[in-house]
Amino acid sequence: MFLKFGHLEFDTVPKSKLMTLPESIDRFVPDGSSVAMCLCLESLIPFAAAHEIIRQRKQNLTLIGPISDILFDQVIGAACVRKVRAAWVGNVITGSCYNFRRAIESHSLEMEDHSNLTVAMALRAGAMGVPFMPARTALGSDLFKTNASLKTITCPFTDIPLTAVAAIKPDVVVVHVQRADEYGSAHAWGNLGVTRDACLASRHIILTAEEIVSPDVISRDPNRVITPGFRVSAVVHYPWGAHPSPVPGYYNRDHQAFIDYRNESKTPELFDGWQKRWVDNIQCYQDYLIALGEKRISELALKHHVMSETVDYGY
Amino acid sequence: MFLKFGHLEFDTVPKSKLMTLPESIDRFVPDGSSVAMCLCLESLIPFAAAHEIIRQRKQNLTLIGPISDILFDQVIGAACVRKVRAAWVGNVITGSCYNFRRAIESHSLEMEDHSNLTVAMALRAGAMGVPFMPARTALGSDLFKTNASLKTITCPFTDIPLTAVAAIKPDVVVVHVQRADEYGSAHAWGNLGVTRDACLASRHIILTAEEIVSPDVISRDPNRVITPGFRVSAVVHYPWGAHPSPVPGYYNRDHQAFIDYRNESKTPELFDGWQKRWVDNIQCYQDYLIALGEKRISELALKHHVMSETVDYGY
Amino acid sequence: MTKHNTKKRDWTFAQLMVTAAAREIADKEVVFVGMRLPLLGFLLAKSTHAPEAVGVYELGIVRDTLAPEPIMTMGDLPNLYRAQWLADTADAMGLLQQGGVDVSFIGGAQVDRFGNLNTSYIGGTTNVETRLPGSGGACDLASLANRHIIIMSHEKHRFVPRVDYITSPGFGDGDGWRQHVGLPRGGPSTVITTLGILRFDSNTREMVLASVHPGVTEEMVTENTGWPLQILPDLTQTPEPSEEELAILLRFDPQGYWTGK
Amino acid sequence: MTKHNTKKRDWTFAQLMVTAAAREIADKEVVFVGMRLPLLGFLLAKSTHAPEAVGVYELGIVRDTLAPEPIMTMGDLPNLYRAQWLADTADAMGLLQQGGVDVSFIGGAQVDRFGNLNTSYIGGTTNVETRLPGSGGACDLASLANRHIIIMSHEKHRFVPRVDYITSPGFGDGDGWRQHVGLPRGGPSTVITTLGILRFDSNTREMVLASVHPGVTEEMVTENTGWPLQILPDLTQTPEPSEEELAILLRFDPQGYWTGK
Repeated sequence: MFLKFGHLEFDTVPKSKLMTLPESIDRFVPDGSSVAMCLCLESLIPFAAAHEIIRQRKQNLTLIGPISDILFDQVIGAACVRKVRAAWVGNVITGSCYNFRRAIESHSLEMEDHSNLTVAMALRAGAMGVPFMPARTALGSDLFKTNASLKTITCPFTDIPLTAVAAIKPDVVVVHVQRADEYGSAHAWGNLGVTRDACLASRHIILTAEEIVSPDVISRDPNRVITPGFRVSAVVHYPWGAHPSPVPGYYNRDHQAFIDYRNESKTPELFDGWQKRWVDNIQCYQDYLIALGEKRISELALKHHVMSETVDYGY
Repeated sequence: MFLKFGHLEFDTVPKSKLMTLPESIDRFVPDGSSVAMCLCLESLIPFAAAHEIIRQRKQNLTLIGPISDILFDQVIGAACVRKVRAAWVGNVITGSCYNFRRAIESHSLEMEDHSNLTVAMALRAGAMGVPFMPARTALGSDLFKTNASLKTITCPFTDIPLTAVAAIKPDVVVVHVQRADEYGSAHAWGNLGVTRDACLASRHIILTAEEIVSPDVISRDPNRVITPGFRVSAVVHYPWGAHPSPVPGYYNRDHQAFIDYRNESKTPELFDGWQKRWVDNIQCYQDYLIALGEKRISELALKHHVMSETVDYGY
Repeated sequence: MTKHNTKKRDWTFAQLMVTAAAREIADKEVVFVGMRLPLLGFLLAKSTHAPEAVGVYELGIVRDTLAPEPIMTMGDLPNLYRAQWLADTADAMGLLQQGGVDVSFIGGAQVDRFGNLNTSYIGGTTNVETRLPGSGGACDLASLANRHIIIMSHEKHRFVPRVDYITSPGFGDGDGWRQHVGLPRGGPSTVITTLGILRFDSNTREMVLASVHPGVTEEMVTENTGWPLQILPDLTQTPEPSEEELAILLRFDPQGYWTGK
Repeated sequence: MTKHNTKKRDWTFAQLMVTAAAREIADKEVVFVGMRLPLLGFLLAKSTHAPEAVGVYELGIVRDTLAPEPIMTMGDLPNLYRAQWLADTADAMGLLQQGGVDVSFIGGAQVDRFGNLNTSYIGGTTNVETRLPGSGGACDLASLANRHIIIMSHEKHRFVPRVDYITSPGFGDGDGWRQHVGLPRGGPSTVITTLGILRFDSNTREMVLASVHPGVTEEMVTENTGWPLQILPDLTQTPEPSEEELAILLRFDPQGYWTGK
């Protein structure tokens, strides 16, 4: 990459961060890590990366996120998880998730109960570099009983009671985006949830991307960039890496897969079968696409396109 | 506007918020208001709106912003201001501003001394609906002596000392954007400073826009929208409304105007002449463009265009 | 779902509940939209008497038009199409925390006489009988909206004198509790169940039966409630969904996934 | 500017100061870039020994390439061109507050022996002699960067035993003060003036003269300093800007607005 300034040219070759999914998880998600995922809530959920975490049989992870749809349940079912810090763990369109239920009811999983707002504020506190953030939610609730990251305080200006939410600073955040360059700059669009805060709050950032594009495409629209590229640790090319959750601009939500998962995770034995079929038998995105099948892929593809108007960053 | 859903059509006609600049200032900036402006720091500064505030001879305003470049100095010089809550009041490329100096040195202006970060966090606290936000800046500084919105507190989790920054909730925020529709939805791009937080924190929002566009242009890219349109009170079409500050996509910074202003505001008499020429003699943007002159306008126009890549919000 | 002693009817109780939810929304209100039946209620209200209602979703979505296709979750792509604003959860929920949300909807697994909701731990936290998914945004909606509406199945083990765990605060132990704990505003205004509609006494803050659904008797409600339920003197019958409402609902839930039999 | 007893030279003291500032930046460092001379110093460093330095600007800009044209302010449009990130001030400054910024630069109107800076009130707050513009981001940079560098004119009325008002905290009243007041890290590492370069004693945290600019004597510095200035035993002479550095600087400041005579 050349930096041009008038007649001067400086040859700086930034290091590519492009790597395989197994390499990214191996390097940046050691056993015992705290991992933030599922940060857009119902869309752009990094299922492919979570499945790689399962394949590598990571141990003693702490999972962080607002709601996780079925992703946390899968990682819990594979016995990778020691603790969950979340507002909701379930299947958005069917209700409870069974691995999570079994783990909590058998006391084999530690739970820190948040609300969506307290997760958002905890990550925002981490992003902003402050140890806590005051909130007006949850007062009088029992979240305080099962979440040591919440305390009541008194406002120094107004004397009203407030909830103090301790900062969360994950070891690593895993984010699925629409397009990234190999140096870690990426565009994401749609409902972003707590993604931007979580990226700023985390020590490492792993991006999985539908497409790897030229740095030119990204840098022509820096307002769309999800987080500063210099803070990103790994970029992985992984089309359909958020299936069955939806990816704006790429594919719709696969509702049937969520319904199927409910049935296929009702018992530990059923879940083992699900894991073998959808996780352990998959080595790369090509395998996954074959398992999905062409018919399903074409059914989920966008039928209507709505293109944004361009903007000018000229001078 | 028709909302289409399958075969059903619902005829809802949202109310247009388009109005003239004088009407918007008359209705939403009564005497005594607290007004946030200059929220992108050095760009997109709403000079036209500030000049209308001067023409209407508003009284006892409180001005809020991080740095204001020369805008606050102009409104102070016109005797509209009782108090300033800001981190920096000056002329970015020449240094001190004279009306501000004179007002403070003669004790005719109340000052609340912030840093850029405390202004940003105060507005973010307002945006998030909490009475304060903790920060790690300014400890040991004398900002605490001249800013009652700052207090030291102890972190309830870590016991470390922190700066508590009280929320700022302006009565009205004035924002210049690139394009808006008549219902209050608008696109802004470039360095956004504290604009988004300030919009969410304020009771009323006045938008001045380089262009008024069809709602279709805005709604095809909802991630680019600066703040939810339903919270906007007024939309004003005012091309070149941020001159001499730069507007990404529209015009460059007019450095000479800032240098000229330094010279033309050195004494109250000189400032009177400046105000007569550039504010009181101007009734509309057409007047202003004539005063600027074609040569200057073409010099400031963009010479290089850099267009963003489109994204798809389809389904 | 509770078994009903029903005569022949051309609507489901889920449809009736959605219709009742829609009627709780006034035009131009800002509605914090949850999942499932509440989402349908919002869409129905916007399609009928509240076309200018604005929806805020915790995913970071604000929209004031209908999605162009039926959606199953808030994050379905049609729900992003021509949204008024796509942003961060902390900012969208900032609108809620500020007091900018008029009304929100919450589902519940267990509720008590003061409208406190449990969607976390049945049996309590030490002897967990059933772990439920948790708060999600429910605790925030119950804490911070100007009023919130509860939608749930009316069964005796769900309508208990005191919830095992307060996930989403109602009126705590009665009048004055919310102020005492520091909640800035709000509280439950309505409980829409499979059997009837309940509101809260403005003095005691206790739940009171306000209407029963067609085919449901007062006794069916009291038998399915775990405490001696107060009943409004002018108890009414919940209006049935109109044909127009049912037609509109069918467009939002064409497979009957949420509102079918 | 202080009058210098100079021999003929082909550079200005402003150019020398910018060159010295650039040399304080190591490659790959994250630099919080201020206005004027510091901005030029960052651009010069990126063009020479620190091509992978990353710039963070309080306007909400992160960039790791040079702007394609000379800029007078951080908000000039060429500074947005192909930025790595454009975002909110609170987020960009969040990087700073987290401890993610290695080095920042601050200008000052008045400094004291412990590196505290005043850019607000000369004469104090009750009897204001001169009101200066204020902190801007300076207080934050001085509070939160891992180290910060002060650039200012060396005059006796500016180098005072104790500043009239601490806008941007240095080492307060000496060693341990920053920890005591709760500042998380940092402190001034270097003061680059029109006469020389000063650093801070690691025990006392007092300013110490480390080098004098070509043509400047030790006495000229002590005479222009308002307290008995400590001097390093191995006092050196500040290196002159090289021809390459001057050529590069000319591209960034072609009119000599900031670095001309």
